[in-house]
Amino acid sequence: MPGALNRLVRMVTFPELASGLAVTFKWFRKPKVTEFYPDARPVLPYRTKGRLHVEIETCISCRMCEKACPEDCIKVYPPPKEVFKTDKRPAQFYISLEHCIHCGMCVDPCPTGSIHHSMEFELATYNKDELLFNKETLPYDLAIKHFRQGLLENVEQKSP
Amino acid sequence: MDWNSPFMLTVGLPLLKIVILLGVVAFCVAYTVWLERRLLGFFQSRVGPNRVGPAGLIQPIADGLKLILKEDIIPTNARPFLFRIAPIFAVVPAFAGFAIVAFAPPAGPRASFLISDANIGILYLLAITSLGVFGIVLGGWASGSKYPLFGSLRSASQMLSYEVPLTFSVLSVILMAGSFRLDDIIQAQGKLPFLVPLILAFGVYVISAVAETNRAPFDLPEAESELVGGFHTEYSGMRFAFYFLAEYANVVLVCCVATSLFLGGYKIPFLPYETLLAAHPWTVSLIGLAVFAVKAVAFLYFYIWIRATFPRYRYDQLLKIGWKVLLPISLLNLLLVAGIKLAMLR
Amino acid sequence: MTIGWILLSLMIALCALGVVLARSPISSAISLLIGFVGVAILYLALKAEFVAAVQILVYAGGILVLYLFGIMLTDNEALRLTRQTHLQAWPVFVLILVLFLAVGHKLYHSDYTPQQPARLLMLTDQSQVQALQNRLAQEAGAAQHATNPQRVARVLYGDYLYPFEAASVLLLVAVLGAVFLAKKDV
Amino acid sequence: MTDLLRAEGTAPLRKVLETKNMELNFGPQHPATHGVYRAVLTLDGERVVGIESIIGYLHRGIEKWAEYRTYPKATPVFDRLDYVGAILNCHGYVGAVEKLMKVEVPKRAQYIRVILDELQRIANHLLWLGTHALDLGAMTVLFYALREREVIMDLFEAMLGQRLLQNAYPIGGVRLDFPKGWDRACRNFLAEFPKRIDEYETLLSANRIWVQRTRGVGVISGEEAVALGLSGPTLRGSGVYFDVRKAVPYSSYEEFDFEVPLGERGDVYDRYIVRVREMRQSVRIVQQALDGLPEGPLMPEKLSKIIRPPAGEAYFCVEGTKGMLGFYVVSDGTDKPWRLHVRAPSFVNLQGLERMCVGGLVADVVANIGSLDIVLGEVDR
Repeated sequence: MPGALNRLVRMVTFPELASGLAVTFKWFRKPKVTEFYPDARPVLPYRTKGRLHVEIETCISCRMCEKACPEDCIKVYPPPKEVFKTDKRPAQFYISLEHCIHCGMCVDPCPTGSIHHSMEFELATYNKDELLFNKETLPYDLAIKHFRQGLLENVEQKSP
Repeated sequence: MDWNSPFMLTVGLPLLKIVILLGVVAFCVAYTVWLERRLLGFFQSRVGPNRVGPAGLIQPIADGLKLILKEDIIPTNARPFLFRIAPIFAVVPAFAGFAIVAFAPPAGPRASFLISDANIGILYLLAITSLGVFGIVLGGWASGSKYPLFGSLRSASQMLSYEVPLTFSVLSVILMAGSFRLDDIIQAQGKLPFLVPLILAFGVYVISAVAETNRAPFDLPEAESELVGGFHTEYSGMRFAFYFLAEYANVVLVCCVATSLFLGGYKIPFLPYETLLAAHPWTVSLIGLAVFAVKAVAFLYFYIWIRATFPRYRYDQLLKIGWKVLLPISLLNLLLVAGIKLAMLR
Repeated sequence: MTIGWILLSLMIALCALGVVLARSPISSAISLLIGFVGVAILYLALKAEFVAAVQILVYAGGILVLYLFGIMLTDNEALRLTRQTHLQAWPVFVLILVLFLAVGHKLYHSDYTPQQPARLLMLTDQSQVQALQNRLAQEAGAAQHATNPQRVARVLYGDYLYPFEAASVLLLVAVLGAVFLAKKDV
Repeated sequence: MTDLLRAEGTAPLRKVLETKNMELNFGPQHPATHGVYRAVLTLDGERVVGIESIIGYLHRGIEKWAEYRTYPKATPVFDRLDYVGAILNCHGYVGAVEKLMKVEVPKRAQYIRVILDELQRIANHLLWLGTHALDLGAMTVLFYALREREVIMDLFEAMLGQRLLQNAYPIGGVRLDFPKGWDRACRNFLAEFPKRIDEYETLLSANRIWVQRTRGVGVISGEEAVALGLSGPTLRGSGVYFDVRKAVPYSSYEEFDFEVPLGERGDVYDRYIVRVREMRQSVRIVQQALDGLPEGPLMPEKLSKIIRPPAGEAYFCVEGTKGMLGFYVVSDGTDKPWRLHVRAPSFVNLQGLERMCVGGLVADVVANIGSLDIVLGEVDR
């Protein structure tokens, strides 16, 4: 009988609905988690796979990245044979960000570490042509590379 | 201009009041939407709309502008005439209901804060709001599509079911106050808001009002996860905005009515309004208006809080609650109140 | 006022015709709705606010929605194709005309006093009207401040308590019958 | 009506007044079908009398696509099967190739895989919980769940560089070790998360509306569930003790102490509560894996750069987020799979939908689809 009475009291007084309301009210008072993205820049971890950067100066035209790419978005043109003996830098290097899936599989096999992801993530353009990068237009920032390679493993992440 | 001329008294002044009230209500409705979105955001650990204007305050205007500029689509299968006029059926009763709400104590014989001091006030309100269902039913049917049809069928049965307990809970208030006039009801709560003696009726009123205005957890007619948009699935642009306006006007109306019926309206308990009113009519009037607004917003906050917390009932469960739980409770409550009233009369 | 009354009556009559003559059942229903609202306005004009509100609340807000409910669930194409006028129409028309004339005659010859329209509308018997008027004269002082709903209540729960209760029992029976019919397995 | 009556002649009145069933097109653009799933419902009023699933709107030919790619190149595409449980898909495929090549994954890599797998499971269940609750009208839970999922996404981004489609594991092991500070961030999350689950349970499990909406809805018995080939929480909700992690332990799962939550009645509520409890168990597993993380290499030492498994076939299944996620790979000795087939749990679980929905109401269809936790990327492949 006390059980039934208890059930009746619970049925009439809505304790579980009240505790639900308490939960929502708790978060009503707490600070919000929304990030104000365009105003406040996100702090990205160093391993973020953003836009691909290629250091043309150190590239040796081995085409490992081209072979590893599952989406075939990289195309490397080695220089002519006679030039290649002295200067291994590619004659032309294309990356189509239209197809790139940011999987990072081109970064692993690169023997010189010339290709790597940057932390740039705002890749939207008004024109599809702008997504095809060649040797001249490929963005490259040596500072980022050094930053990433030198500091990658011993900088503490922001704690989520 | 002669404010005492017969023309001004019978036509001019009421017309002016109506225009002002419509403007104020439309403004309140727009900002109810804003308030709801902001508060929902806060409840959900996010911030809500905050990009347009400071704290997103211009958001309702931006939304309204967008809706006005949108293309007005009439589906092929729709019945064009009904499809066009159905939103009007929804909006008119929602706004007409405000005619009898007393927002503040009158500052003077011709400066009352209500449009019509009808002696059937609350009955008029019930009658008018019961017409709101037509906009939904006709709109859903005229869309010529299955989801809106389902939405309007659900809505019709829901509104019919919940009108009964709602009316009964309001009746108990009428019994307590002994009048249909909203102002009399507010006067009767000078010492104690009806919330205290009529807590049962208040509970029934809150639940059925939430159901009557199709809001969560009873928002089945427009349950977006089942019926996409319910009765207004096929509507776009201005006609959709009309439905939107009607829904939120109903919400505001319910808040105002709850404030008047249960929370004491513009009264603060034990504050002798009458004597103060004679001394400083406008000050007291405006204070009364502020008190009313605070109470209404508090009720609105609760409304939104409920929406932020609870899941949605299923259609059949909803009807079951309406008929099998709320109706007996409200009847019982009515009997109780009638008995107490009778005992007091003896 | 008279012009307004004529316009209103015309509107109600037109709506009533629309209810019977419209091809689509939805049009009928909407005519009915407008007719109901018109009648309610008529009541308001006769200072019977309570009846007006109840007219809207019960007929327009409740019963008509149920009609719509039924109409929406039926196959409208099939309804549109079926013949909706019958041979019975003419005798019925004659019958209605006779009834209309009779009622009109009665109304025309009764001495209608506009002071107490709400109560008199419910009465047809001349002696009753007389009795009521006599009593009203006695109660005039008390009733001066009574509102319309209170007066209706006094009639309904005073003079006509037993018919009223009988009607409610009848309604209860009807409700039970409807439930019995609607339930599939009793 | 009279013509109708006349035309029927002597037919009984009931025949004339017969009601018609209504066909309702549910999806593919419907907010509650979780993607481009389409169901044609046959309705008697609001009661469902028939349901026909129509799938294929998201068919991308992933299996065939993989057959045209070398083994490593095919890895990222399986992230796109079940895009909310990408790491587990990756694990399934990579595991199948490893089994084919008979490669032993280093212990530390196995543990790291377990940690990431279970975090992914939590992330998936959170998204499922949020959307399922949203389907049933509790919108706030969605935002709370996404808030917690965001933390896991940040953990993934710090570890793998991507949030949703991480391309987590290369064949053989894992690419990189945890970055500095990851361990602590993860532990912070694990300490906080059970309290958040309690909040969800306060909002849902205890709530009478939620219970009324889900109890006794979409009931499927254990026998039927097994007969239909259901798996994962959908099966366990019916009280059948089957979990690939326990039945065929892979990636060192036998070394962790965890329970397999079971339902009793096989209704929507049980499937819900099983998933919620599974999140708690996943927290336990991750905690144990973090505590007992062995030292050692991340990739096997002798793994040729060009992956060319011997001719043969292998079937490897993991306990995916939706159920038993199996990869069947046939190799002809070249560097591309000759045939690849995915046993997609979402697809198989969808078979149970008809059994659950018929006899219920339209609103229950939504609850049932939600309780199955289907992802159309995996159903259509």
